[in-house]
Amino acid sequence: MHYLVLSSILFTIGAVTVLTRRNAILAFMGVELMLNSCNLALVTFSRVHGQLTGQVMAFYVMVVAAAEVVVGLAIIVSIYRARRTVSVDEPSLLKG
Amino acid sequence: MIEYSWLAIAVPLASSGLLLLLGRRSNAWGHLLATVASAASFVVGLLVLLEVMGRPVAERVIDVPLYDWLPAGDLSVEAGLRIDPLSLTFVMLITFVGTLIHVYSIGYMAHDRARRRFFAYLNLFVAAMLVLVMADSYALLFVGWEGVGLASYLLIGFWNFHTPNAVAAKKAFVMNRVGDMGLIVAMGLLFATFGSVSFADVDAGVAALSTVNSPMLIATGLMLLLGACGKSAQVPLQAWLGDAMAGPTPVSALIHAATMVTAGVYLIVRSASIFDAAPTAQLVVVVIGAVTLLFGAGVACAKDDIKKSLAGSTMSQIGYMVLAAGLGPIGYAFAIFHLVTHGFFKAGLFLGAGSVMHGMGDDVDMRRYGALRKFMVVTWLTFGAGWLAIMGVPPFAGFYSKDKIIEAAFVGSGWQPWVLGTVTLVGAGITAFYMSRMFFMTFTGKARWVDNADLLGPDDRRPVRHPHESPAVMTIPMIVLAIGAVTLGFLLSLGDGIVGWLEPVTGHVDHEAHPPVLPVPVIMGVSLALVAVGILLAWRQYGRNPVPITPPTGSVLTRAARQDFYGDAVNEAVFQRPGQDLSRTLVYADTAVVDGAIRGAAEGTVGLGQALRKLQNGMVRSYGLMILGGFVLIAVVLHFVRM
Amino acid sequence: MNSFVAPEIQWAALSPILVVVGAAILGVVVATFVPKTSRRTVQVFVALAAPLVALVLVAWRWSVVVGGGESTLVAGQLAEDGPTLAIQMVLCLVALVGFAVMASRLPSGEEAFAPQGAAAPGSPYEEAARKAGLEQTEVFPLALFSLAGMLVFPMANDLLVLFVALEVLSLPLYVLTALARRRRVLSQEASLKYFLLGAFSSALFLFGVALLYGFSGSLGYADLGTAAEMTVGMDGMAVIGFLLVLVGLLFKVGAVPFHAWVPDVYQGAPTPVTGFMAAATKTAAFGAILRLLYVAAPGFGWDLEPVLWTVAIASMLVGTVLAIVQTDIKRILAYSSVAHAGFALVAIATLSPSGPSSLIFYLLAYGLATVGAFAVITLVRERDAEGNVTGEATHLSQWAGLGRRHPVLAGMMTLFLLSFTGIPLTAGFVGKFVAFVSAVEGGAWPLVVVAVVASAAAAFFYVRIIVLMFFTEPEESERPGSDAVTPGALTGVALWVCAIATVVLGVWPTPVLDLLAQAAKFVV
Amino acid sequence: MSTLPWITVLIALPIIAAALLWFVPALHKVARAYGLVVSLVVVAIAVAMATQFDVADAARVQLTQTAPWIPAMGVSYAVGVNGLGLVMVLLAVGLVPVVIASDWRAVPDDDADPALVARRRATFIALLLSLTGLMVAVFAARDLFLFYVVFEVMLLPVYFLIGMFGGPNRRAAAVKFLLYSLAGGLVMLVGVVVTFLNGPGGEQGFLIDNLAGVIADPTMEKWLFVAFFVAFAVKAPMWPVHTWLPDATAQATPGTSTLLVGVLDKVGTFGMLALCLPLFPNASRWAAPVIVVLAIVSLLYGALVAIGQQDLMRFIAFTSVSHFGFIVLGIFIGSQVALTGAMFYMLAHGLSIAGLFLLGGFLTERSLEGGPTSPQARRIAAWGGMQKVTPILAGLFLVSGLASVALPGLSGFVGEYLVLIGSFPESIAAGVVATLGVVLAAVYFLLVYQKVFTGQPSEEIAQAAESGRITDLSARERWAMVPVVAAMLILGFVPGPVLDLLTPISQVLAMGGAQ
Repeated sequence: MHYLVLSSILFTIGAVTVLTRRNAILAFMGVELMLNSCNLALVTFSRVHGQLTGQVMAFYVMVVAAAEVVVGLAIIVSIYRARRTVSVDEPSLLKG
Repeated sequence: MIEYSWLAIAVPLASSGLLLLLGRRSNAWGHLLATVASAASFVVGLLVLLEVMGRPVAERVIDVPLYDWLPAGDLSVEAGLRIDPLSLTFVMLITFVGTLIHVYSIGYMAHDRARRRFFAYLNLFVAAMLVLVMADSYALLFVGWEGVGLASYLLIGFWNFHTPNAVAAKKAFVMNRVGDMGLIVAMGLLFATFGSVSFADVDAGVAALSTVNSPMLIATGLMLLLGACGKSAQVPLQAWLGDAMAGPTPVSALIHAATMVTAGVYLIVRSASIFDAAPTAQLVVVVIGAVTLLFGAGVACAKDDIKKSLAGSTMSQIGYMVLAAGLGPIGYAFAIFHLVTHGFFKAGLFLGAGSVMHGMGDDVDMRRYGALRKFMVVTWLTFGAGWLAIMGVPPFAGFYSKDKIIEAAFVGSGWQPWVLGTVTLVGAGITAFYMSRMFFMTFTGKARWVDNADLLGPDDRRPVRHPHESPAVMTIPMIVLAIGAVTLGFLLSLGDGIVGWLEPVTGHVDHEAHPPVLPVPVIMGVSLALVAVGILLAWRQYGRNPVPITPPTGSVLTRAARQDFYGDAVNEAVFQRPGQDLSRTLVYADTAVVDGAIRGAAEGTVGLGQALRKLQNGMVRSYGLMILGGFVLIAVVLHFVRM
Repeated sequence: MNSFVAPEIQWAALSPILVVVGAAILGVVVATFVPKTSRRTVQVFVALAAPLVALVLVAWRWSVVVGGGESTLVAGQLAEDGPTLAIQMVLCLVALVGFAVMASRLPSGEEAFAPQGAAAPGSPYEEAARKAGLEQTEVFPLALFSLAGMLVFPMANDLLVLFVALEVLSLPLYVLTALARRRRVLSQEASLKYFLLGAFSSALFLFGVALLYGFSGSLGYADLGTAAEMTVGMDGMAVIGFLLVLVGLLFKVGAVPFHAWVPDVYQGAPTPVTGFMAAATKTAAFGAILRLLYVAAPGFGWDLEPVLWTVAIASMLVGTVLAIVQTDIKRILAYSSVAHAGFALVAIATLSPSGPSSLIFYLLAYGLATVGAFAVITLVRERDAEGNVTGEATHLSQWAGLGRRHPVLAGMMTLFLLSFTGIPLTAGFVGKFVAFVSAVEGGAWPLVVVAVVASAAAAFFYVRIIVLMFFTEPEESERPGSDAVTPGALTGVALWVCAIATVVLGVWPTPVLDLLAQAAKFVV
Repeated sequence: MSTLPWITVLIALPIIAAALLWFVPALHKVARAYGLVVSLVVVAIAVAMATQFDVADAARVQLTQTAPWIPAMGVSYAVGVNGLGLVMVLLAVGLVPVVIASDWRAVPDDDADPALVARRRATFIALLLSLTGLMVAVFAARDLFLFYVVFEVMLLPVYFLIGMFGGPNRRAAAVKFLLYSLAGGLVMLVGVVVTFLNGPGGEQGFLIDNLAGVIADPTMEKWLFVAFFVAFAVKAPMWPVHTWLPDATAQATPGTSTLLVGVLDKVGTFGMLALCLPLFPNASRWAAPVIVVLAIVSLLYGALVAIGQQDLMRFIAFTSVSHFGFIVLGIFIGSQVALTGAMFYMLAHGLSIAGLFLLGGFLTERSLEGGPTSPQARRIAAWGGMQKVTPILAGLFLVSGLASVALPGLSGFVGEYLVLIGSFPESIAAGVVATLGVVLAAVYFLLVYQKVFTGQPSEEIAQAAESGRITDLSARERWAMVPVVAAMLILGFVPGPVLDLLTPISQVLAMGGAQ
């Protein structure tokens, strides 16, 4: 049960990170944190239910997360090339 | 022949349509065609008349069905003609006088480029007027009713390139419409009560009614009266008649003296059954008649415009007829009698006036006439005949018809006969005064004009005129009408005369059974005396003494009368102004409020959009917040929903 | 504990997906080995052939499956039934036209994508790349991968598969979004936003999955449903979990309040991608939502209806109101797609039995019109001083007078807009109509009233575009002059397909409706 | 009965012709002649169809055709006309050639490129023709869905007609028109759906006959009635949702306005007759008092506002608001006579409005101050004394005006008379108040006639008349008006044949219910 609490705390921290940090990379790390907190929860539950399904799921999540990192960093890098900044706020041309 | 009586309507209608369609092409012969058409319908009428006269009295009311006009289920109106002594009397009057005036107009309008159109309108009028009097149902009567209104509108505004004429025409039509509204309401009430608007059904329905003076009937009667007031220029809808004199004089003679304006009287007599069953309504009729009688007379005394003065007199004379019609069975016949004689002598007077204007360069101001006797003898004689006739000097026509009305006014009990009788007597006196005034100012005394500009001294306001008698084509009709003015009264009272002739419609009344409150000779004597007084007064002021070319200020009464007793002012203050303001307000409100409400909603939406745009600020983090917040919100809401 | 049993795999049922994935992989190989000269041609061929073949296969599966043959595959992880196949059909169709638009070039030979995605915008390297006529042919395999994900999405009968499919369809789109040839900075910004928010929402989704798993001890829909029905009392966790999963899907659909990314991304992304994304993603995501709601949710129904109502109403109103105040045509269509997400939800807000078929028809109508509309946008271009064709003229004022000069093109755009508006005799109207019918059947007439109000207001901004195209003189625009270029063969075909389909579905929808009527049954 | 699918032909022919014209550039040069010929052919067919109609049985829907359209949704293509439908169809198709002939110059040769002008002309005619087919369809629809579809689709050609060929503010006007009508229509859509779902369903679930009076729940019936009525009230237009009409007519070409007010707005009152009364008989009775009041308000309001108008076309529009007040009054007062009157009124008003708009158009075409659709040309105060310059124009305008103010002997009278007289048995108060409209009508029309046609023409106009720049009606213009004016007169004197078509229907409806 404590694991669940921990995972929710981690999830919240991750979410807050995404919502507060200007730096795209940090925001992205927040997402990763959220994903991993989910993994924790999954594993815990699979323990609770005494099955493997949850753990299998967790593996899948890791793989997907890895893929996400690849794409995400690529995008962030190309943006950095263009703007010399990885701030997610300025300058934001698309709005309204 | 009776079943062909519709020809009387069809012929002038066709010729009118033809003239309007052909346009200029028919300029050359248009007026002739129109005159012939009018004459033709006179002939038709005459033949029908003879045939009807040939019938026994009991069979003199004939309905000639024509075709299904408004087959609308519960209300199904047949277009049909009612041939009876009343309608035939009118047919004769309309077609005969009408034809004469057609002839007269040939001369009078000779120099007008649009003469053909004028005659087309005249024909249209004749046709419409015949529809009015020959209809066998209120619905069809209404067709003629508004038809003559249209003709009158067109003819008053015939010279509508002068804006005042156009305004006068519009005024006439609108005020008539007010009356017509009354007629429509009346028809609505009749349909609601009797489920039909044909004379036959209504008469039967009323006869079947047990109650006298039922509210419904009174209302109907009053509404009919309203219609009559509109058409016949009775108070309170009198204001248009004076302005209507803007039309060419023949029009004034035919429409606004002899025929159309008397349609109100016709309507009341035709609706006898309703009025007889609604005494209250009858009383109102009498009062209206009496008031108008004096009102018109007063106006006639004060006007210097010969035509407007005559218009006032017409109003007053119709007042007599309405009053008579209001008296019920004892009065109906006399009303029609006076209507016919008046048709002749008043038409004659108008034509005379027209002839005078013709000779005086279309000047209508009597203060600039005078001493015309020598210059236009025929006009003088015919006008004189009309003058004597309208005053009711024996043995002229007016004497027979008007005195009958005065006598009838004295019939009855209580205050009514005394008041009405007095009014009619006074009216007779005033009539004598203003007609003599007119006569003297025009034909006798010193000339208040010169035929040679050299004679004019400094600040001399006399106009230069070259008076001359009118051509034969104009004088002949005048002569014919004059003859009528002299003899008609006598002729129509030969035997049981017109009164007996009309009995199938007005019902038989034993006049001996209803003696006046005063002996007849007394009444006659008094009225003649008053007439004499009137003539003398007029002679003192306008015959012997010179007439000032500029009107004196005059008493309050005179000034009021010159202003038609402020009828226009009242209308303007009570209806026109408020109406215009209301309209203006609504126009504003329509855009500002009605449309504004919706525009406001639209702008509100846009405003909301602009506000929401702020949320879409391009910041990833706030978007993320939106997502998370949205989720939390929904979760919370759901939480409460579930509790 | 429990021993591992190898599931038997129904290859036939998977064939459409396999084809698309295979094509995608082939595309990658092609991009690497085929010489530059013929590379693009091959890619385009593969990219167009794959959905076509998939379409045929789906049709074949339909003939086999619908009417009795419904079944779950691969140990109940996937489901093959009417709604799934219908959705897949729509997807393949939309993908076909969408790819056609992606693949076609301007008369000048310019294509929609950056010559070198890696090159920084405005850098000499990019300039060189453009000079060298490089082309990013990887866009096609990317699109195909995304399509594969979409095809799996509605099939997913299990949260794990659902999650994987979600990511498979999303990741390529993030990349594609960044590859616009012009206005690259915008394109990259859009991509970043899309990616971050996408990742964020899929994290939420995943947490939901975790909770549901914790609740039911299984990832399968079936068990989920039964568990939901069994439980009494403490199912709060389940509801939250379900909500989170739903959020993840509604995000993809672009429903309020999870819509924020839509306008920015639609505007920034390369227009052909926007078209494909708008049409296909919505369809796939709705397919997933359908299964989730109709198979797993009934136990939660009485909890979820208020959620769906709220989201539907919010989407319709917010989307409409915001679209009214826009001046960029791509943004207008973006917000309108938000509103349409709401309209589509109306069909299933009450989980009425006729809901799925109505929704699917609606999606088909919307998808066709959307791809068509964005295709038109790719053709309306600015002209610089020398009259060379430059970027797309997306500001409304630049569309003034288009109808005068290009009646047919403007006519098509009008048709698509009318379909969006829901004017009768267009597919859009039938879609709205069936959606409303389903909603009223479920007793959701208040929802329908709101929908009606929204459509009335929405008409305003669609009509405004028509006004500009037909009733306004071009010189009334203050921006750089614009004109439409003649469509390339592929775009031309795509446009005509969309237009004709829109009309046919509007005038004679009977066959399609009959098909969908058969497809209402879900397999558990 | 008839073997030919008359109505389908009437619907399809003009639409196909329109498509042909739009897609075949060769035809563009002769667009107007082409349009005239087609529309005349349509008239001929319509007349031929009328001969097939069994007048004795006018209440029954005849010349019917039914084919499944979208069975899955219970929609069928079902057309057919009863007496009213027939009358309206004849009016609609009859006005089209008149409009084409009158709007001959609606598309000016302003553009340098003749091909472009030709195409615009072709577009104009094509829109008119397609509108013709749709108008026939809407009056002949026997399937609720079909009716709704046409009801909405019809907006588009009009929308383009206003937006492409109008005055300076045509865009706003067109959008306003479309949005108002769409909003109304969408409200109705909800009603359509709900009604259908309460109906028998099945493959012909949308047939109006199958839906008549199916709503059991009175509350729901009331709501549905309102949903339908709103749509029709916007269309009609009734106070307070009328404001789109004056704006539209102030901008549109006279021909467009004629079809808009003369025929399309009638769809509103037609819908009340053909849908509201049969589908929701009880709710109709329930709502009648309110609607009668609304109608009387529109009637007086329209007249009063008309008196204050500065713009000729806006003026005519407001007179129509007043006239629609009469029609709606007749429909809902609940008297069989008034109902007959209202139906006849729809026809008569179509004629008089055509006369007024088209002649008004002829007048403004003669303006020296601006184009025919420019506000300067349409300013009433800008005119005066035109009777002297253009007597025929003045005469015809007078006749049309008098027809519209219900002068006996002209078509307008029959309808108004029956409505008014018929109202009295039901409610004397309503009858009396409505009769006030008669007086106001005289005021507003004669006022405008006086301002425009009487008095002395201005210096410029007089000179222009001298130099022949302003002439009286040309042969084309005259011949365009002949049928209209002739119809006014004929219907005024012998309305019998038409009334025979309408009376049976009113008798059925007045009995309070469904066919």
